[in-house]
Parts: sequence; structure tokens; C-alpha cells
Amino acid sequence: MSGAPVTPVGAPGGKAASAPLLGREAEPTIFELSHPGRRAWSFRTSGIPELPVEELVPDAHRRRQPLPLPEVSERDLVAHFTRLSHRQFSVDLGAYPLGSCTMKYNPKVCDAVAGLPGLAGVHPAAPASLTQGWLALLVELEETLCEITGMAAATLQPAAGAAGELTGLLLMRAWHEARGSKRTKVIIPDSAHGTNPASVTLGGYEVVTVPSDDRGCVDMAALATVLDEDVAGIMLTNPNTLGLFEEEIAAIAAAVHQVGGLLYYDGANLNAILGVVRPGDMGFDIVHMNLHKTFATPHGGGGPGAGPVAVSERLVPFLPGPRAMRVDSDDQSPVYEWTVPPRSIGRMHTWHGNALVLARALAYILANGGDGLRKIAETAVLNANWIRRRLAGTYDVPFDRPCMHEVVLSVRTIKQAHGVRALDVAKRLLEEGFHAPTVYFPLIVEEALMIEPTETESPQTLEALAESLERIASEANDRPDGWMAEFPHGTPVRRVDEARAARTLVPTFDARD
Amino acid sequence: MSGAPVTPVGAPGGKAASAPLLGREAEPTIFELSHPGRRAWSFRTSGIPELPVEELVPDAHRRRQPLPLPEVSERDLVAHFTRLSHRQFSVDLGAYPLGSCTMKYNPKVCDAVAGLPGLAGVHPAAPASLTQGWLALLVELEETLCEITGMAAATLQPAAGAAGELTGLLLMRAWHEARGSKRTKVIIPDSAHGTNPASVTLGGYEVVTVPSDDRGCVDMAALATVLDEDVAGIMLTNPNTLGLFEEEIAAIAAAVHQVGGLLYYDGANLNAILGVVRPGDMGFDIVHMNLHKTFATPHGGGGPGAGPVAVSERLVPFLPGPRAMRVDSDDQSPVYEWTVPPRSIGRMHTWHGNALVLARALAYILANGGDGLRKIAETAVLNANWIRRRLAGTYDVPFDRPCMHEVVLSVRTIKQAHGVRALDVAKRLLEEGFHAPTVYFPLIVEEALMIEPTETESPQTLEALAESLERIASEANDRPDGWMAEFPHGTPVRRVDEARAARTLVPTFDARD
Amino acid sequence: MGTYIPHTDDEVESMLAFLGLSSLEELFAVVPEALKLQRGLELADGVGEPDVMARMEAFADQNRARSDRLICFAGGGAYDHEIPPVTRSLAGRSEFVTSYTPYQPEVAQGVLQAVFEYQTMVARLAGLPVANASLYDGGSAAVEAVNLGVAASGRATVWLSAGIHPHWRQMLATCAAGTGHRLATIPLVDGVTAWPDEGVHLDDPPGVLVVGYPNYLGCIEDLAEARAICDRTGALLVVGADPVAAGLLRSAGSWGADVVVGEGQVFGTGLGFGGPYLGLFACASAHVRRLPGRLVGETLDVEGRRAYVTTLRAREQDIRREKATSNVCTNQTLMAVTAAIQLGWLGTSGLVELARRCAQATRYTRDAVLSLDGVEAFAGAPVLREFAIRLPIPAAVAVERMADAGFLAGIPLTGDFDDGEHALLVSVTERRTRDEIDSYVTALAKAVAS
Amino acid sequence: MGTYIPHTDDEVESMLAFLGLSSLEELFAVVPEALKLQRGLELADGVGEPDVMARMEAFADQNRARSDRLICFAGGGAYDHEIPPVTRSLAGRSEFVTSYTPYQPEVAQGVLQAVFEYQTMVARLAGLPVANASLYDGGSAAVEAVNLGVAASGRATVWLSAGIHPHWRQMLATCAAGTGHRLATIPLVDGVTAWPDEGVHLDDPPGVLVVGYPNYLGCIEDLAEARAICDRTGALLVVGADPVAAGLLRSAGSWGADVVVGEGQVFGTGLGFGGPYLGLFACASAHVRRLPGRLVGETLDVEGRRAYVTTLRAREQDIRREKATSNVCTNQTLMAVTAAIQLGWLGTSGLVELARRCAQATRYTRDAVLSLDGVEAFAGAPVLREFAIRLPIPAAVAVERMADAGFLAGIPLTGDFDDGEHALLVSVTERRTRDEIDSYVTALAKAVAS
Ligand SMILES: Cc1ncc(COP(=O)(O)O)c(C=O)c1O
Ligand SMILES: Cc1ncc(COP(=O)(O)O)c(C=O)c1O
Repeated sequence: MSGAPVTPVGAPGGKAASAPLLGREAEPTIFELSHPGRRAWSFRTSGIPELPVEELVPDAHRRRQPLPLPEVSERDLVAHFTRLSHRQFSVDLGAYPLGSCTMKYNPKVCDAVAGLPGLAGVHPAAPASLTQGWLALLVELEETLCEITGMAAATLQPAAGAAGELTGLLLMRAWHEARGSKRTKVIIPDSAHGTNPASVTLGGYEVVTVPSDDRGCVDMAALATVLDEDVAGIMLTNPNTLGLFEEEIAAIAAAVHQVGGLLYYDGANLNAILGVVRPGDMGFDIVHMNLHKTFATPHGGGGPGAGPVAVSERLVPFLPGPRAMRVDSDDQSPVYEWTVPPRSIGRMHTWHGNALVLARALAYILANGGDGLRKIAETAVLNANWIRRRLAGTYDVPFDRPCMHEVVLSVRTIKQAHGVRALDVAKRLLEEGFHAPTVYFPLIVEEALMIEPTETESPQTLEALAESLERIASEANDRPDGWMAEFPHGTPVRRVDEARAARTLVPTFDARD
Repeated sequence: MSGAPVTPVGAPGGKAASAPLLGREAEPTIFELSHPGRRAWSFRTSGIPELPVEELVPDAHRRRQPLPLPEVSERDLVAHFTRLSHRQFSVDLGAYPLGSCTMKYNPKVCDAVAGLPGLAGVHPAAPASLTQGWLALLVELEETLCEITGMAAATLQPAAGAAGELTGLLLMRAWHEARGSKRTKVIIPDSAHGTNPASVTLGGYEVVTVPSDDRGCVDMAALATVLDEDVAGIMLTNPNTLGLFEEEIAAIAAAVHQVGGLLYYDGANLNAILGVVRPGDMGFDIVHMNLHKTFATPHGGGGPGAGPVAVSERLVPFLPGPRAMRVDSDDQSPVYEWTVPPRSIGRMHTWHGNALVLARALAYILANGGDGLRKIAETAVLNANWIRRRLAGTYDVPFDRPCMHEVVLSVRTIKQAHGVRALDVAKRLLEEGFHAPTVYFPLIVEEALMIEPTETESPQTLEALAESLERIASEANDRPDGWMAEFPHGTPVRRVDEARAARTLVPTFDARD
Repeated sequence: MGTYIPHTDDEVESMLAFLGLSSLEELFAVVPEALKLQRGLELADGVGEPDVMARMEAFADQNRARSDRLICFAGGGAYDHEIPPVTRSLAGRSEFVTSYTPYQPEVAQGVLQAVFEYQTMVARLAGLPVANASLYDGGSAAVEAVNLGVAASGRATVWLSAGIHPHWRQMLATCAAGTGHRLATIPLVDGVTAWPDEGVHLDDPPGVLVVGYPNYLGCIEDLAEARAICDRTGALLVVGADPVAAGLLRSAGSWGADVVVGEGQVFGTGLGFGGPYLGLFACASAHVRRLPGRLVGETLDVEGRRAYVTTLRAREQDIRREKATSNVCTNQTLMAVTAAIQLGWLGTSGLVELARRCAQATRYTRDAVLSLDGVEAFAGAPVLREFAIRLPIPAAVAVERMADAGFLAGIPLTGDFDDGEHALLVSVTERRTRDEIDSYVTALAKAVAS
Repeated sequence: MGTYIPHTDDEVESMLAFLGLSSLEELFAVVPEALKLQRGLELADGVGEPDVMARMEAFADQNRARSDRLICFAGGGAYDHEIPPVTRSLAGRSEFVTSYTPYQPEVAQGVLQAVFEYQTMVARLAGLPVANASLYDGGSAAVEAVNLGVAASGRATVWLSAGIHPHWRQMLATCAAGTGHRLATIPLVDGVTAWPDEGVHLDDPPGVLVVGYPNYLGCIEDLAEARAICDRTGALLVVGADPVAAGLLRSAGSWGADVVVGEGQVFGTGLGFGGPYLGLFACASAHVRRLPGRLVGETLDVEGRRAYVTTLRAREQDIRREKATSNVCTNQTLMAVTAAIQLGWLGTSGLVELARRCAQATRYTRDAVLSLDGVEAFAGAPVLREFAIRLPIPAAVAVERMADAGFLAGIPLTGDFDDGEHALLVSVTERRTRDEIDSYVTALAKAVAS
């Protein structure tokens, strides 16, 4: 590859050589671009008489040295972050088939919604009388999510899926305690997402893992052996993380309810079943949703999300508060108020949840409508199955039967033959113009490639993705050993030394030596 | 360089391999991404009874086949144009020292101004009574520009500099004709920008070119020989396109006025003299400004611009109309109206000029203020002279004396020694992370490199730019012949075949074979 | 206050030192003292961005006619069409907004390819093989078209339909003072151009005919007749076509237009008080070497990859100078890119749907309005997306009254057409709902009654 | 109507054929019939984007408390600070907005480097060496801090200052039900925490102390005393610090805080009805292996180029599962990137200026308000950017009256503090002008008089 220059020492000034458009130099940090005395800020002219800092801050508390921050012109600020943006892949640039992440297209209209002054400019502590629009919006979203999941009521507070899980487990605990029953264990399948066990621990429960059977579903026999009066509940995602529908879900529900446990639904994979089957109808008592997956709110490079939790009738009194509620049924001019459920577990967010994310999700649901939501599930499942079928001959398909919204392939055979790993395939795929699938998850599949195309990728894109994966498989065969391990070549940086990052930890610019 | 794949045949679907972030494939056209039946559009629900097209359009005029346009999903639309944006250099990515173009940083606050519903949402045919805010804004901008240029009044209609030039020449013509004098010639220096002579022709005048003297300024002797009663006027930019101040401007003005001619000021280089010296005070009668240069309105990849024309008292009655004017002086609540000057030459824009560009310019001027504008000129000139001085030993400086906002270097010596041309230097510089300077202009300088840093580039950036240009000069020396002609390597496309483009003209996708 | 200038005082110091200077003033030593401004500019000092926004918002607040306050029924070449968030966000990408003319194609493929796609779409709309990279606005495109026509036909007489936008006609007249073209305005009868019958004027045959399709009053002109005159006289046919109407109408090219021009604001650019807009320009292959402005062409790079570049540059002012086909340099590229995005958003079905909805809403409104006492049609011929009515009261008065009722009622034809004082040009886009139209009609009934 | 799905019916057909299926329904054959929803969802059918916008605008219109209608004097952890257009446009770049967690560092350097820069700035604000890549909000950061503190100290008793945001305290209590932590709330006297004097509670010594700096009432706490208790008891000191005040105050780290948390909304994120916000989290090096959430570290790529990657992943839930330090996965990265941009915009001088202007406006307002009849200070200690007052009328009533006068007057302390019914928490940011403040004071005088 081109003898790309190595990291420039010190600040190279405003060069765009770090933009992939021009070269592959490292982009200096904003601290290196900083120069004492530069500034970009400006404030409103207030007309308030100036006071010396000494009069404003008690001496013992007054900062003596100003806090060092980057000092750059607005021009350099813009250049730096614009160049960084060119070093970043995104849904807007291309397909992002990350399994379990539902990286569908995020409609721009939702950006416009989140920017409305009447939504974005509202202080969260303003009383209900002055924020009726927001409360009405939240109530409509809650009702909508309940219809979609088949539940009775929901809290919109959790800021992401994991927060939803913890909320759910605390609801589980509160419910059991209210019934005077002490329970200690929560069951999760070995295919579960890492947040599930982590949340169980925070909920004060002990994790009991049940294996998957050879069809990739919960092993019913194994489940039976762990079910007893100590079980507070079970956490499942259905379709599960293998993209497979737990066909025995009714039996599972019955068995768990039998011993007095509750069923928790991890909604990360809800996209597969919108309008087709509802967690509530499957027997789940608690459901969290990832609006940043199923309902297209953008991931923002890792967040924000929103993880509302819907529950069945019997758990409603335990929901976090305050909850927005319509207080009079007169439809002409409904009135909304904040209410705290009688036996509320308390509060899961500083305010009302990630409100603007919630508004985006409602806008997305309104645009698609009930009819459109089912079409989403159908198309997402169609795309995933097309990929499964198309690549079945090329990669291992550990559980080769109809999948839902995603399919888990394995590089096992190719690895045995050529030493090419799932990671190599992922890195190679980057240079084909696609983001990599999720790799090495779920943990129960060796060399897993977890592909979730989502419904917004067109058949042409699926074809191109399939061709790329086929090309890579044949390269694994045709090219010399280690060839694939060299990829990617053309990206802003090539493979990074993760071990070094952990060994010589440099978590801030100041930790450099 | 990496064996980048060649153009894929047909539509490769939604791959991002064309984004420089990932590779250097060609981005398919939107027509290739198109698939029959896809759609992105949606309209408001109107509730108006539907009528068949047959009832709406007379048969003879009705289109029989729908007009073929790209058919893509919103997702593919976004991916395509986002990828295209990654194939485009811009001021926001890095320094853009294009001489004569004043590619300074465009403050984002002006984008916010141009987006205000109360400005952006106004119909241009709404009566003055309903658009007082816009008229007030235009009047304030006109007065501001007159103070900056030292003129009496201005028209804001011209959409760009060239349109301003034509406006000025038509004003010149109208003025002479009003005085019953028939004139046929307009003088321009050989260093003038191409739009000057082109505009002269459209103004119905014959171009008379005066050479520059060895100091890069108008040759006074030569000027004297062409000055006569047939001369309608002279077009100058001062500082001129060599970045040099025409020190004899007063004498030139006197001489031209002497024979009854008018002086036209091409304001493209106004950035150099803001608050220092004014065209009006130099004796100019007509001045156009390029708001998209001096006043930071973004160039938009080639436009829009705005080229207001300011004139001295005696030309005011000839200005285009309608013109916004304050009709009563009562400052409490001034009233604004459209008026047509008594002897107006007519209209130069379908409406009122590039209004939102004008609003951006006013916002920029308000932010900088009178004090800030002079600082802009000082800093722009400081930057240019620093570059001149720094590179004097490395490149030829045809006219090595203090310059204004830009400096013209020459690759002449290097070319003679190593065959490396200005074009090669420009292409090589791209990969250093800078946009190329203007090359081969002005025409009177061999192998010209015209560098205009502008005031918004920091000393660090200038240093980096200088180092790159020095590195390139030594490469010209050290590297084998032809080495430089291979650049650029890492850009989305490498050198393009311009001859082929003209020979086998493919102006549209449909012209392909 | 100049917060956009990075330099600190220390840096300025050392740069001056490097230049052997002791003050910024000395940088301007070459400027004769006598000419220098001996005072500071008489402008307020700079203020912070929040204060700037406050100032500009104050202006905005004084515009009653903003579309978020008055429901827009005005058209006349500037239309209140839907601009989806997706078009705004893509067209707002800073790579498109803050780049210059693509002089270095290696780093300008983004703009170049987008313009190439734009040219293709405009050519298809026009029904002609070539389109340029944009001109300032519809009026300037018309001026350039006439210049091209006169050059191609070799005859400076221009027949100008009175159905052409009055402002375009003013611009043509203004520029004719420089080019010396002779303009003859051909009147309308019943809303369409009444071309002189055969034989007439053949002592001074026209070099160019200019006609609208539909014309300023929304009426659909008979292009066959105009084409016939051109065939007889050897004149070029220039058509000012509404590109939205093109969704339902035969293309002007299919009628034999040599040059098609239009206002491209309708494709993703807001009302913006009239600018920046977008001048559409397309022509027959025969005239490509007379094409004004920039043209993007497809070619290959040294590795054989498809690439785009501005081409046939020899026509342009920077090379051909006084012999250039036009003086245009900076154009409206950003609006062209915006139009390409918007047309991609519309697609084949969307353009038809857009045109149909406009025509339908126009028909619905026209029928209702013409049923009001004292309101009658101003022109007879069939209309598409716009229509003119005659009112019992001065149109300007009606507009004021309607504003109080919450509407921008339309455009008075005062001055532009004989007895235009009582005539109002009304346009109804796809953004208008039945409720809005019904209340518009009710309000108009009140306005003309009182 | 699902216009976001590209597939045409034909394409669906052929894809089904490829799968050997004849209907979409068959894709769900694996789902037991009995469970399937036998009807369509009882939701309205999809509508076009313009209709969606209209619906959402209707909601927006019903919010009287929007900052463009009521001038904001409310704070309490959510502040009306300046957000410059430059921050909005950079933070809105779709590469930042539409990317996922940086699992593939080769194509995620943009987000990774921006977060690395963010971590550096947050660490400096806290006066501690390590900061994570963000948590949900201030309250969740406090919860994570207490979890870390209990794990590190090995003691589950937590002393919680009553000066901590009431909502944070509620969250801590809610989560304690799962973790079993024992929370003891330490009351305020005169606005600052009255820590139990030496000796007390030493039968059950605290594992963690949590205190605000400044606290919820705007009062400046004595961190030295809190630190001393920690030194005596071996507890960790967790400080909830206001990052804007940090422009003028000594860093919490310099007082010996082990963990510093805060609400980062103040750096470029709007009020947004409370979310998405930004949980700031910084700690001492000793605790880095207990750090909750993601951490970006610097490293090199195979060519020796500087590169960034998420590191110490072994702490996280996807690897450590039930033994993870936290369950957080998705965080608030976009707000972290926004904060990095905003802090770059502020720079060293801007943060000081911001804090100074807030303090100054607060002082000016407080002096004026306290001069009104019947209005008195609610807490004695010195305040910085926020203050509480006692009114002669219920605070909630005052807020309603002030709304009619055009102000969001503040936050009633009803329920959160004993006799809070008549107490109002008022915050004044740099966006408030003297005129606004003066009319606020006049309006308040009226409101409390009547
Ligand atoms: C199956 C599953 N469960 C839970 C989560 C956690 O959701 P979040 O990242 O929003 O906390 C995820 C997200 O990655 C997931 O894929
Ligand atoms: C010296 C000079 N004059 C005139 C012009 C023409 O201005 P515009 O491109 O706005 O028509 C330019 C712009 O390139 C220029 O540099």
C-alpha cells in the first residue's frame, strides 16, 4: 500500500491530509491544533454590570488556574470535526448489517421533528400545565407501544435497552416482594446478550444459564431442571439472538408461570415480529423495546437510545413514575398530568427518559402506520432469509432453518481449511464497501458472522453484499495464507493494536508520554 | 498504488466502496441505482377530490410516457449523495488557497440566518407592505456596502460578479447615452479576469487591452496611447489579479475622467482593502462586489454568489429597479418601499437578487463590524505576504514586492530545470492535504501559482502549507523525471482525461453508449 | 470583533517581524496616503453571533408574508412546493456548500457527478440532449437563450410572447441595450400568444421566438404554431417551460424547441424572497458549442475509472475572453445539486404526482373562485397550475385584505397587462389542503364583497 | 405506507420464489398460529412525512413552556445555555448521528477520536485522570458511581447529601432495591450538608459519600470536610459537580474526590424536555478497572499510525456478563461528541467567561429578587449559578402567574425539601439579558403581591 506518512509530530496545522479523500495521515487531536489565545466563542450582550471573579466566588473555592481546554478558531474547529466525520462509517454511507443492532435507515424527517423548537426547547421541570403537548405525545407513544407489544402500560424512562432490563428486573423484584415471596434466581439462555446477565446481577438476582438445544432454541429439558420456587423469572428475546423463533415459547411461558415466575422479553429483536405476533400474546409479563433499533432512532455512534418497558396489567402499579396520563376522557380537549403509580419502584431517569428520541420514534411509527409496521417485519425477515439461502453453500449455517430478521453464519469450515477467521472476513468486507456483520456473537456459535440486513436495504444491495461475501470465501481458498489477515488496506487506519491499547492505557491526551 | 478495482459494470447496489473512507471505486450514477417502482416521495394529504389526468390536461398536450427520473428509496438517495459528498473537497475540510477566489471560512451562523422561516419563507412577489423586514434588511446592506466602498448607492440585483460587471457596463452605456455621447471602447488590463472582456462584449463595447508594466501594474504610457473620446471607461481591479496595488490609480482615474470615461472597479479583490482604502476615494464610478468572496457567503461548489453594484452620485438615477428605499425618515418606525430610479437601465434579476445570500453577507458584516472588517484586510494581507516572503527562495516571484491579499508565484525556473509544471505542483499539493492554488492565471505570468490564503487560515496552517510547497520543490529536484506527473495517487479519481471529455462529449447519462 | 480571525497578537507580531515590519499599517505602505481612509468605517463594531441572530430575527419578524404566517397562493415563477427534510439535509452537506467551482476534478467528483446527474435530469425535462450546469435564474437563462438564438440564426430580431414572465421581458429589454437585439412583444389574445399571421414582418424576419409553456397566466400555448413560424423564418424556438408542469405536459423539445429554459426553484429551493434560484438551460446538440456557462462531461481517469470534469471549456470567458459565448462564471451550482437531489426524491412517479396534485388543486380552487359574485376569468385558454382572475376591486386591495385573513392571495397583474389592476394571478401547489382552499375562497368572497 | 422500504412487489415475489415460498405469511410459518395476531395492529395507517410533521408540530404547539415563548429561569440540572450554530451543524453530521458503537475501529476513527478528546476534557473538568465515554445522564452516572464506590470500599452504606438532585436521590433509592445498598440521607443546614460529627455511625461506617458541588440549591459545599470523613472511614468520595461552575471553582478532584459525576447537557445539548442528556463520569486511576461503560484508548495501527479503540473491554457486559462492572451498553455518545465540539468552541477563556456570566447574572438577579417584599433567601450559604428563594405564595402558583407574564420562573421545591411549597429554585444563564431579568423581577413582584 501507498507509503502513507506516519503520524506527524506536533500540530501540522490545518491540513486535510487526514481526510480519506486526500490521504491517510493521522488527524491530530484538537489539543495539538490548539494555540494559546485562539477563540471561537461569543455570547449575547447582556448589559449586566460586570463583577470581578473574586466577588463571585469564595476565595477558598476559586480556581486559580483557568481550566485548560483546546483553543481553536471556529474555522479550525469545523475543519477538525469535519475531517473526523470523514473517518467514520455510517448508515448514511452504506449498508451496516450488524446483527442484533437493527441498523436500518433513519428517516431525516425525524431529525426535523427532534429539532422543533416546541419540543426541543422545553425545560423538563416545567409543570404539566405548561407542557401539555409533551405529555400528550408521551401518552400516545405509550399507548402505541402497548398495542405493538400487547401489553397494558409502559414506562418511557429507560434511556436504553440495558436500563430497560434493569427496570424490568426491579419490577420483577417488587412484584414478588409485594406478594411476600423471596426469589433469588433469574434464568437466561446461553445465547443471551451480555446486558441480560449484567442486569440480572444489578437486579440482585443470581443468573442461571440454560443451554440451547441443537435447534438453537431453549433446551426444554434443561429448563425443566432449573425451574423451581426460587426462580423470579426468565429473560428471553424472541426471535432469539440466533435469529430463530422460540417455537416452544407458549410451553416455556406456562412452565415459568407454573412456578410463579415472570417472563421478561428482551425487545432488541422486535423488528422481526411487528404486527405478526406480540410478546404479550406469547405470555410475557415485561417487555423492553429498543427504539434505537426497531423504531429507527439513530444510534449516534453508540447512543442515545431509548428503552421503554411495557408490562402486563398486574405489574402496572409498580411502574416507575412520574408517568404521563390523560386525566379526563373528554376527547375535545383532553388534559394530561404526571402521576406516580401506587406501588412504583421509583425513578429510572433524571427526567422523563430520552424525550427527543421518544418523539423521533413516534414520528417514525406514525409515518409507517400499523400497516407499514407489519411490512417492516415481513421485509426484514425476507431479506434475512434471502441472505441465509443465498450464502448457505458458501458459509456454514449452524442452524439452517428459516430465520427471522437476522441469520448467524459461521466461518468454521473455512477457518479449518484456510485459517481465515470471522474477524478476517469482517475486515475484508469493510473494503468491499460494507460495514462488517457482528462477529463472535452469540457466543455459542464458533466464528459467528451475525448478519441483520434490515428492511431498508434493497435487493440490489443484498445482491452486492452476497457477491462480496462469496468473493471473500473464494479468496480464502485461492489466496495465500495470511493474505486476508492483511485487510483492510484502504481505510483511514489499518488493523489496530488492541492489546497495546489495554497494556499501555492512554485514556486521555494527558496520559500520553 | 493499491490495485483499486475498476468501474463496476451496472449498478452495484448500495455499496460504500466509492467512499474514500473505504476504497476508490467509482460511485455509480443515481440512474444506475434506480429501480423501477422505487419511491421516496410523499405529499400532504389534501382531501381534494381526485381527477383523472385526462380531465386536467388537453389531449394534444398530455404527456403519454411519464418522464423518466431516477427511482430510488430515500435510503439509497441519502447513501448516494452522502458518498458523493465524501468525494468532494471543501473549505470545511481544509485550506483552499485558490487565488482570486477568497475561499475564507464561511461562518455557520450565516446558515442559521439563511434558514430563518421569516426570511427563507417569503414570496418575492408579496407587496412591500407585507415584507418590510426584507426591505429594511436590503436597505441596511446597501448602505453598509456604500460605506465600505465609498459610493452613493447600490443595486443588489446582480446574482454574481459577472452579472455585476454587465450591470456596470450597461450603466456606463446609459450614462454616456444620456449625455448624447457615443462611445465604443472599454479598456481592460491584460491581467484582467476573463469575465471582464466577456462582459464588455455583452455591454456592446469593444475591448481595448492595455499591457502591464514590469512592476505588474497598468503601463501608464500604453494607457495614454489608447485613451481618447471613444473610450467609455476602464475596468480595473485594485489590488489587481497579481495581488499588487495599482499605485498610480489616482493618475489613471484622472486620465480616464479627463477623456470623459468612467472607472469601473472589479471588486473581486476587495478583501485586501476593507477599511483601508475605498474604491470611491480612488476615483471609481462603478464598483461591483463579490459577496461570495469578501463577505464569506459560501460558494456552493460554484455558486450561488451575489454581485451588488455600487455607484457614485451621478450614476444613481440609472440604477436597476426596483430598489428598496426608506421613504420616511422617522426613525421610530421607518417605512420601506420599492422605487424605480428615474432613468433606470431596467432589471438584472428575475426578482430582487440572491436575497438569502445578501442576508448572509449582512449577518457576516454585523458580526465583524467596522473594526473587524479592517482586521480582515490586515490579516489577509499579512498572510499573503508571509507566504510570499517564506517561499521567495523556493519559487519564482515574478513581481517580488509587497503584495496585498494574494501572491502570484511561478514554477518557471523549476520547469526549465526539471520539467515540473505548475499543474504538477498543484496536483502534488492535493495529496499534501491542501486544495491547489489557482494555476495559469493571470495569463501574463508563466506557470503561475496564485495563492490567496485569506485571513481565516492560522499561522500553523500557513506554516504547513509552506512546508508542503517547499517539500514539493525539493522533490522536483530529487525525484526522477515524471515522478510528480503521477500525482495525485490517493484521491477518489486520479488525473482525468480532459481531452477525451471534449472529444467524445458525454454531457448526460443518456449520451453514454 | 472578528472572531473568525485565528491570529493572536503575538502571532501577528512575529509574522510582522518576519516581514521586517513593525506595524500592520506598514503592510499598506504601497497605498498612497492621500487615498487612504483617514477614519474607521462608519459601521457599528462587531458583535457576537447571538446578537447577530437577534438582529436578523428582528428583520424576519417584520415580514408578514412569511409562509408560516400567510398561507401562500402566490406563484408567478416562485412556488411554495414541498421541500422534504431529506433534501434539506443532503443539500446542506458542507462539502457541497463550502466548495468552489470544480477546478481540480480529482477532489471535486462529488459536485461534478451531482451536476452531471442534474444535467441529465434537466435534459430529460426539456426533451433535449444537452443541459448546462445552471444559470442564475429563469430570467437570466432566457437572456442567454436569446443571445444564443441570435448568434445561431444570425438575426437580431426577437419575437417575445407577452405571455413570458414580465420580469424576464424586462431583463431581456435591459440586456438588449448592450447587445442591440430588437425585441418585438407579441400580444396575447384569450391568454395565448397571437402570433402575426404568415407573411407579416417578413421584411424583418425574427431570429428568435420566445414563448412560455405554460405561460405566465398559466395558459397552455400552442407550440406547434410557434414551431411552424420558426420553420418558415429560420428562427430558433426558445421555450420558457415550467418544469413541474412537464410532469404532465409533452416536453417542449418534443414540440421542436431549440432551447428550453426555466426556473428551477421548484425543485427543492425555498421561496427565499426570490433568490438564490436556479436557471435551467437545455439545447439541441447543434448549439452545444454556443452553450453558455459550465458543462460537466464524463471521462476516465488514468486508471480507467469513470470520472467527471467540466468540458468544452473553450467556450468560456476565462479562456475565450471577449469572444466567450457568455460572461457567466459563478452560477447556481448548489441549487443544481439540490434539484438533482429533489428530482431523485420525486422520481418518475413523484413528478407526475406532484404535477397532478398541483393541477387538481388549481382546478378545484379556480372552479370555486369563479363561482363568486363579481369574480371572472381573466384569460380563456386552458390552464394547468396557475390562473388569473378579474376582481371587482383592485387586486392590490384584495391582497391587503386577504393578508388580514391569513392568506397571500396571489400576484396583482397591475402594470404588467392592460387593465391588470383588477387582475390577480393565483397559484395552488400540492401543499394546499382542501380546508385551506375552502377558507381562502370564503375569505376572498368577503374581501371582494366589502 | 412504509415508504422507507425499497422493495417493489415484483422484487418481493422473486425473493419469495428464491426461497420457495408463495407468500410473505409463510415466512412466519415457524410462529405458532395460536400466538399470531389475528388482526392488524390497531394503529392508524401510515401517512406521508408532511402529515407527520403537522402532527408533531401540533404537539409542539401545545407546549407553552418552550423557550421561544417563555423566557427560561429554570435550571435544576437542565440549563438554557447558548448552543452556537457551529456546534449544531458539526454535531449534526450524519457520520456521527447514524453510526453504531465503534466495533470496527478501522472505519470508526471519527467517533473514537472525538470520544477520546471528550474523555480528556471531562477528565480535566473533574481534575481526575480517567473519564469514560459517557453514561445516560447525571443521575445514572451517580448510580454507577455509588456501585463503583461500594465495590471499591467493600461497604454498602452510602451517605447521601440532601443537596444532591432529588431525582438522583430517587434513582439511587430505586436501584438500591436491587443492589441492596443502604442509603442514609444527610440533611442540609443553611443550604450545605451537615455531616454527622466525628464518631457517629462508626458502628456502620459509610462506604461512599455523595455530595454536590455546587449542590442542588446552588450552594457551594465544603468538600474538605467530606474528604476528611472519607479519610477517617475509608469511604470513597463521589462528587456531583456542575461542569459549568468548574470554570470558576476548583476541580472536585483537587479536593480529593475519587469519582466525579455530572450532567453534561450544559455543553451543547438543548433542554429537550430532559433527554437525551449526558452522564459525565470520571475517576481516579485506582478504579479504572471498575469503570462503568466504554473507554476509548489510544494505540497504533499496523503501520504505526496513531489510532483509537475501545479498551479494557474485559470490564464490559458483553464479555464479563454477570460479573461486569455495569450493564450499560448503548450510552450517549452523540452527546459526548457534541460536548467535545462545544468545549472546543468555548476553549479555555470561553468556559471561564461562561461561568462568570452565569454567576454574574445570578448574583444580579438574586440581589434584585431578594429586595422584593416577602421574598427571602431559602438557603444561606454562598451560591454560584443558581439560588433558592422563599415566596409569600406557593411556588407552583407563582410559576403559573409568571407563565402568563412570559417567564418560566423556576422550579418549585415542593416535596423535595421540608416546607418547599413556598420555595422556588431560580437559575440564570449567560443567555439572559439585563432587560429580561429586570422584567422578570417586575413580574415576580406583581405575582407575589397579588
Ligand atoms: C439482544 C440485545 N439485548 C439487549 C441489548 C442492549 O440494548 P442497549 O444497547 O440499548 O442497552 C442489545 C443491544 O445491543 C441487544 O442486541
Ligand atoms: C477578478 C475577478 N473578477 C470577476 C470575477 C467574476 O465573479 P463571479 O464568478 O462571481 O461572476 C471573479 C471570480 O472568479 C474574479 O476573480
